[in-house]
Amino acid sequence: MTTVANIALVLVSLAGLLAVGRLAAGPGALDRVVALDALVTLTVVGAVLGTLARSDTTTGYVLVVLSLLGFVGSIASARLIERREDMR
Amino acid sequence: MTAWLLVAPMLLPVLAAGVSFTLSGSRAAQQLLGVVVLTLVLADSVALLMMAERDGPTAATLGGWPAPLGITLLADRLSALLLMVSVAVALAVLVFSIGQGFADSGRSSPFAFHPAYLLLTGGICQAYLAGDLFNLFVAFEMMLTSSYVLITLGAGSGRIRAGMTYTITSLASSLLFLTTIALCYAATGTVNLADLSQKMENVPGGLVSALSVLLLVVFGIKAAAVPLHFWLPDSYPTAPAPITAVFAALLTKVGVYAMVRTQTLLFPREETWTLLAVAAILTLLLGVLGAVAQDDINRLLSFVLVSHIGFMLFGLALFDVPGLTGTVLYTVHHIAVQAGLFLVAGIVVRLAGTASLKRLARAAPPPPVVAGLFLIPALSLAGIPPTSGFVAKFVLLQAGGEHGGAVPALIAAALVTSLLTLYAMARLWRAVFSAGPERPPPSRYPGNALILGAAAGIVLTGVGIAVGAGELGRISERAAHDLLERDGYREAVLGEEAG
Amino acid sequence: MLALFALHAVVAAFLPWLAARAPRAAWYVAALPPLAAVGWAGWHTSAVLDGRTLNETLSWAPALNLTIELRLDPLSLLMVYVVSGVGALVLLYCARYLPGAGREAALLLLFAGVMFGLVTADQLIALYVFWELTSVISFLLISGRSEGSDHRRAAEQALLTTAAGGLAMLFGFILLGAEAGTYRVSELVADPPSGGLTWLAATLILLGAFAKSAQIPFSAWLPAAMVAPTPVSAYLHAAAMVKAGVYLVARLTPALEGVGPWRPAVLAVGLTTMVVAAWRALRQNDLKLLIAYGTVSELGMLIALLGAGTRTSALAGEEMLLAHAAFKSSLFLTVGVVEKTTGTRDLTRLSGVGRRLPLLAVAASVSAASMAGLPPLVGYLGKEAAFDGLWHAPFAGGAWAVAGMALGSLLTVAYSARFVWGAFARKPGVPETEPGPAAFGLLWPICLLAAAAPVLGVWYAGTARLVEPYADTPGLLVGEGHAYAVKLWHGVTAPLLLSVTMIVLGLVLHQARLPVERVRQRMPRLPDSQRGYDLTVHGVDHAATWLTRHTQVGSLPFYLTVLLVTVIVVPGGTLLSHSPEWPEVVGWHSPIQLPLSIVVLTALGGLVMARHRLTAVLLVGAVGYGVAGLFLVQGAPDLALTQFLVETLTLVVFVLVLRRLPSNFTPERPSSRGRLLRAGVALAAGGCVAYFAVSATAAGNSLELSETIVERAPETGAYNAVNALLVDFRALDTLGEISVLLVTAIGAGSLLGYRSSRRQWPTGRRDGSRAARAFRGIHWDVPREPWLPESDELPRRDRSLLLEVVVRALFPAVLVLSVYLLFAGHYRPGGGFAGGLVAGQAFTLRYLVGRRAEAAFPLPITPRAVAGGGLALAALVALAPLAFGQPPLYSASFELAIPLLGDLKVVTNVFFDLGVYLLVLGVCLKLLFALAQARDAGDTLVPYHERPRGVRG
Amino acid sequence: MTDVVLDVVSAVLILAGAGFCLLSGIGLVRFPDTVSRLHAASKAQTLGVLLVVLGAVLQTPAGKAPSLLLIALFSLLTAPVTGHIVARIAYRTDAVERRRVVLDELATRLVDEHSPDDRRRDGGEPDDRRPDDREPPSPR
Amino acid sequence: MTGRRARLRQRANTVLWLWVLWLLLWGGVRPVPLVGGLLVAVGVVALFGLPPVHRPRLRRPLRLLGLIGTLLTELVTSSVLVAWEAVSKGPKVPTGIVEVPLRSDSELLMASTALLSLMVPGSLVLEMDRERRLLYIHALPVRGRADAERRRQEVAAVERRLARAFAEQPNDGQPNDAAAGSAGTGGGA
Amino acid sequence: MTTLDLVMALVVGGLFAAGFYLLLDRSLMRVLLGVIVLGHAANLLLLLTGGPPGMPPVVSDGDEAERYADPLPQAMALTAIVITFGITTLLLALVHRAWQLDGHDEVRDDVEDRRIGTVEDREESGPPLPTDRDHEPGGGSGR
Ligand code: NA
Ligand code: NA
Repeated sequence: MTTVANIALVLVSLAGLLAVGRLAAGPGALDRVVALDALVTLTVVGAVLGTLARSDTTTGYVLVVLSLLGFVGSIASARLIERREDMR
Repeated sequence: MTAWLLVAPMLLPVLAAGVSFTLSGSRAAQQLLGVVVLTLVLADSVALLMMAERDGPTAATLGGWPAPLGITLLADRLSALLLMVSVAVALAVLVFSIGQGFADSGRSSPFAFHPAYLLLTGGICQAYLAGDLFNLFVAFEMMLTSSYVLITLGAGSGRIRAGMTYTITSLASSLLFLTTIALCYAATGTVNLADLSQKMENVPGGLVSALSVLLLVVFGIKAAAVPLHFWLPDSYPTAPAPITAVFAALLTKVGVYAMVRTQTLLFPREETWTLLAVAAILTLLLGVLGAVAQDDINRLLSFVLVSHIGFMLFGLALFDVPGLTGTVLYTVHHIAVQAGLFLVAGIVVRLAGTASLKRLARAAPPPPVVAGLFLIPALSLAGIPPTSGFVAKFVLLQAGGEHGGAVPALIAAALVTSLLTLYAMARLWRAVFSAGPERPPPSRYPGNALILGAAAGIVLTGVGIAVGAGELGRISERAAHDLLERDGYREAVLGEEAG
Repeated sequence: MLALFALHAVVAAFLPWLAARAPRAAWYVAALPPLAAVGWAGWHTSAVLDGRTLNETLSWAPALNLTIELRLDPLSLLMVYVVSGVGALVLLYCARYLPGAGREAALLLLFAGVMFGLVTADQLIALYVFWELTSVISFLLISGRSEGSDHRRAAEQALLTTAAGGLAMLFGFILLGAEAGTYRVSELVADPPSGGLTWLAATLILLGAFAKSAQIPFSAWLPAAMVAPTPVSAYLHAAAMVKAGVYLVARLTPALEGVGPWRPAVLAVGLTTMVVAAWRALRQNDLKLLIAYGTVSELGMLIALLGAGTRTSALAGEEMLLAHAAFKSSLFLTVGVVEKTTGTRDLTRLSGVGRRLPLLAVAASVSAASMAGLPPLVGYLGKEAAFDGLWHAPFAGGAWAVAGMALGSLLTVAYSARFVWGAFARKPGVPETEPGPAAFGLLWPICLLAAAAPVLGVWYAGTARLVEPYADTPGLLVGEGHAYAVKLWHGVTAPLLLSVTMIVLGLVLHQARLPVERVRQRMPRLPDSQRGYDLTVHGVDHAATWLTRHTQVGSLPFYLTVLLVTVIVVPGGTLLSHSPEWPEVVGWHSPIQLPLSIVVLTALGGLVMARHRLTAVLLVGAVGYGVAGLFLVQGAPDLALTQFLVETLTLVVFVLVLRRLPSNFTPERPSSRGRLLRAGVALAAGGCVAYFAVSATAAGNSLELSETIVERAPETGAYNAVNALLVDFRALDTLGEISVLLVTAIGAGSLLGYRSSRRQWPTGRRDGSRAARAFRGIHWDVPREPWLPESDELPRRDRSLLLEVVVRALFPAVLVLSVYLLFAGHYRPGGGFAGGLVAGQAFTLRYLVGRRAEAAFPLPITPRAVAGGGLALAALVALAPLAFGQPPLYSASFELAIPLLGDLKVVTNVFFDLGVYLLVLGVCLKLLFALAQARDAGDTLVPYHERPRGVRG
Repeated sequence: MTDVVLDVVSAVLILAGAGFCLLSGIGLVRFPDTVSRLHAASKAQTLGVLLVVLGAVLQTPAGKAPSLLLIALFSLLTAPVTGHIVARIAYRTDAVERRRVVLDELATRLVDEHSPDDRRRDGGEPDDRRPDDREPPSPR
Repeated sequence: MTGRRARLRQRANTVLWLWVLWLLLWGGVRPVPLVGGLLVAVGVVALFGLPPVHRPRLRRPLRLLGLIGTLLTELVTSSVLVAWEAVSKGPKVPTGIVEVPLRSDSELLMASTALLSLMVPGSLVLEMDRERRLLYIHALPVRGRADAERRRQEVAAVERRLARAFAEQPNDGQPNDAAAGSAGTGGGA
Repeated sequence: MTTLDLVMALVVGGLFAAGFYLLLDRSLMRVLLGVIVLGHAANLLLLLTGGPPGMPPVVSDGDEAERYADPLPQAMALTAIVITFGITTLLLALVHRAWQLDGHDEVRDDVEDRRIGTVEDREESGPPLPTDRDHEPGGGSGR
């Protein structure tokens, strides 16, 4: 199972790198918001895989919080972008 | 009971700050609470000093956990002495600011001053008593964060700019401090100071030297030692008088204290002498020349403050009992004197409506009582006998006199600094207390008894330091002895097996 | 002696009060302490002269070598007569001259007391204490209360010059003390040090003495100080203060005359001063300045005589010292009367005063004659001894000394004559002066002082008895078996002839004053010490401003660069110089670190390049999430949780603040050179820290503590060791940390709370596509049901049914989650912080949807009360063990047996954690409320970039 | 035997989830406009999380599984909201590559509605306009 | 049903949901979490309760489960589709914005429909028109009318099945017609 | 005891370098970002000093203490994170206020330092300079 988790981790990591590429490249602020949001989700996925690989059972509760509140920042940023044309 | 005495100087202000923050509606209650709590802490600090004087370094671990598992608090002669003087000054400044109405006048947020001030005091107390490097960091943060708030309180544009300089520099120093803690932990696996002082002996010499110097830089920023001092004259002068007074008197001293504590306890065999001596000379001269160049009373005093940190470095650079005695005495004296001067400067500025010497010279002089209140700390700062400044300086010079090598250069720098300080004070005197063309003398002093009383209290504290130089000298000397004899500290914290 | 000193001080303290009520009586009272001192000295005279010295000690700070040791020996006795006797007379004179000047009376009396202390001090440091006090009091006396700037500058010059000398002297004392092992003067004299740095000590001490006694090149302050009231000059600048330097030289000559530079310096400086100052006196038209220069000259002579280190010259010096105190103060007081009665001191405007004020003229003439060294006055006694002493000097260079002394005497005679002529004579072509009446109260002190000259001269036996014991000190040289005796007549000796010659020549010089003046005009100007002083001060000012301007540049980036460079160079350099080899490092510990590192580094790269604020904020968020990921990898879920929550909250606060800021950074882009420098410094500093990190971890720490923590964590009731640390082992840190959080909320609340704002970023503009524009007026997505009651405050186009429904469902869930985290912290990641932050986010969510955090927080307590209460609760939990006799922050645990539920273990540190929870929640609420307030305040303003250039500053 | 089956199933789920994550990453990079990228990002948020969590649940003792289920639940609840809000704003702020939009029924509707400028001219619906909707005065 | 009873019922529902959440968080049904959870849930609802709203009752939970099952399969297929688009077309993927009329007037149902259709890859709810009961879906890939119509039907089906599960009767059994005029007219801006 | 691995050293160094770079900027906002990054840097470093990755230090029976990651640096870093957060909000408020007052959030040079001219314009001579500083506490803004 550890191997599977590790392979999966590689895939998710690659996705994360692509996301951070989008985050750095933009071009619009909203694109960055989307990328950041994806990055948070990928962190959750990666962390689930990580706990699996290490058979660590304590981290899961952290991820509950992450999955519940990950969208707060995205919504706040998106709202700002809506109000401020010069920030797009 | 020891533990209670040790923890109260931090716990009481913190508790009071919490209550004060919820009490924001009632100004009088906040004021009363502040004064009562600081008075209690002052009494506590006196008890601590008596205890430390009787028993030497006394430690307590909190929560019943032995060091280094729990946090250690420790009072020895040095920390108890500095604590007592600092709290006394903090109390006087609080009374002053209540009198001046500053505490009430932050228009948007009248609730902010008292809790922030209490936490500032709590942080300062904690910094003196911390027996743990990370706890010291937390104490610094309490103190500094409160100071960021206080310096920007009721802020106009100029103060915001100054607040930026101050805050950012302090933050840089805090982050470096945290980094240094991490490095110390990496090398030793502990952050308890007594434990560190033992474990540091197993660390490779080069790393120890480097850590020692790194800590010097970290605390050098807080203490405003040259070349890490630039922020101070650009930020302190813009704050209101009581804030400047308490910053100048206490915050830099906590930096000096931390420097003395860590260097003596953790790195006794390090050869930081040259570095400190060079820093001391630079600090003395660059600071005082800066003061001579100023046209603003508060900036002038700020540069003098920087300069006189050099005296404290002087003693530390000597790294022997007489030198450290001098540093202790100088720190104690400087707390009272610098606070007194800033307060009196505050009164002067308030009366004349300007801080510019040029404009003060044209203004009518303040009443004689202010002149008297100015004269004593000014002379003390210049080290004119028989003031406390002279006593402290003399002890340092005398300590230096025992050394050969390059120490006479240090002494010469100290003497030049004394003279230029006197020059700066004379310029101040000339501008402030001479009758300018704007003749009408103030018919009546627009302050009140609290302001003058608080200023007089601080000035008298300075006088008391001079009068009680005998007893203080004895305590300081033993404090210096304790600093160099680290076994007392270690045994107090870790028990008999240490050493 | 201490009692006498205290008497001076105590009486002085009452004088201002008294003077306001009894203007003259105050001065009479003021004269009492010095008179008492004179009386006391008289009482002890014979005993002291017989060798029984009086000693007293005041222990000030003995551990610091600060003791006030006082000792009355013959030299001190002589000085007490001088300072207290003259002092008393001057004070009495003042009763008429300055009635009602309470401040001056107090200061003068205090000064007399300090001088008394100075001349009786037997310990170098005590002597220095009194020495500097005289400088300070003289400063206050010269500067006056609210006089013009010339007074201030003169006072300042006097203060700085004498204090500079004083500091040099202090250094000398310290070196001397270190060399001799004692600061006791009597012990030093008994056992003089010689080796090591004694030469430096001697030189430094002489510098102090020269400055105090106005020796060239430090002489300028004394003439400048003549702006002071005349009695002040009479006392300070004739009898007392300036004598301190002379006294010091006399005091230490027995101990130091053998030290290399002592005698040459003393003779050269003293005699040069004597001649040059006398030459200057000759051309003064201001009577006061004339005798001021005369004083400088006389002081030079005294220094030379008392420092020469022979018995005869010591005798001469003592005689002259006594004489000078009497005649010079009487002459000063005379000038005072002349000025008071005629309104001028300018001798070119005075004529025939002697006829109108005959008593004054006689007294002054007697004093002047004593100054000129005419027999049988005491001045003559001194000068005879002086010539004799130098003539028979047992050291090389005596001939030069005699020549200098002779020339000085000649000039002295000339200016003495000039004084008498100038003050009293009738001058052709000058209208007769009409002086007013001179009160007897002003005249009798002058007469008494003048009378001292003939009395001491004629009664030379008595004078000799007074001065000989000092001269017989073992340290002084006795030249060639020649024991000089103080007498009026020694027969026709070479010194006598010399003396007579000089008197004659002096009178001739006075007569020839007009041709001499013409000669002087053609001579090159001598270096002027006033100019020297001015140049020095100016130079210091220039250096100070130059240096300050070039270091204190006011630029924060500059300061921080210096700071970083210091870090790189000093600690970094230290580390590099000690351990040049790179420790062995592995590539990575966990492969998952690699992608996370790339995420962090990429985001960092974007961050430093970002020009838009929002971009930077999002990128810094990514850095934060990446670091949180690294925390997870490292095995720190608590840390990751907190980091994540903090990151999200930070992002929200950033965004809420960004609404009101321009989109691009100000300033937009720094200069490229600056950027390069910055990048270099930053990279070096980063590398430095990394190097430090590798070296420190390579040092290998002990795992002892961390294992103890893990093993003992269950004792706290917390199986999560991190939580155990936070709420128990290191709860004090936590308390400090939440204090920090509270205070930042206070500060942020106060800064955001200003309603003054004239500035708000304009929202929305007219560009964009037609569809985009259309949405400004369209509001389709407005729910009818009150999913979140506060959201109907929103602009309707901002509403979203979906968002409101989901947030309604999630809000209580988030709160429950926060409570769970609070309690779960003991067993799992979580705790008060995480719980409080999550609860805060619940309200953040509501704020984002409804823009009104208040609506989401309907309880009657304010965020302030929540936050403050949380802190107070935590502090109370820390204090509570006091009631149970336990140490602070002690955590008790109870087993509660509850029916149905079974055993419930309660640990009191949970309440500490609850305090943390409440505080964090309160802080979050406070922030949200403050942000809401800031948003509502103010109206529209022209943004920075669109304002006209001039307004931007 | 069941263990092997369970392992295989969960391995498939996990690998599929991770694969979708990767594909979403590719979409995030390759898609032309914000809204399309949002589609891609949603993939990680929904399917990726779901599959991986399900796979993990199969490997986790029953007592610890609820936290994983909560992760899935909350992801499924919140991700669409983000998607909706961001997409809405993206459309409103023209972050849609219109060349690739073959059909836009929303634009059609918008054209039908009268534009705000027209409405203001008509003086219609002043009550609906909150203070925040006001146009800023032009800089002087 | 009176307002007060509706309020109580809704609060009870919320308490239940929070209680379940609490138990899930603690990972088991043991006495202490059970009691504690009830206390916490009641406390949260009592302190921060929200006004009641109209909520249709869930009558047939099994139907809901069935719907979710269907959606999950759809999830996989359309995910593959979108992923394929990303890899193959990338920047050239064609999209469309489709107007979907809804039948129900329940806001909860509308929101749920939006939520569920949002979960399906390839569709994003761009706008909701509460009054006219319209959803605007950004769909990907959309190559023409047919694709758009298929999407419209998919979402409508979701709503229909939801409504059945909740036993909510649509107002008039017909898709609302407010948007009928513009529905189907194509063309981008 | 193992040393810090190369990747983490690189990340720590990179975080510090980027943080310092931003700290040296004139834009207070960038400085604030620098402070945040430096906070991350210091916290990460602190955590890494505890040794290589380990199990979260949540004690369960039968586990060896060495398996766990060192909890002390975690607790310290957690404290530091919260402190940095507080300071971040404070600085943000400062940014906001600076912009409110001055229309920019640039850390300008200190004008008082510029005022140190030459000795010639000391208080003895020269016309009095107008002062732009308000010494009344709490005053200055919004009037
Ligand atoms: Na050291
Ligand atoms: Na004045």
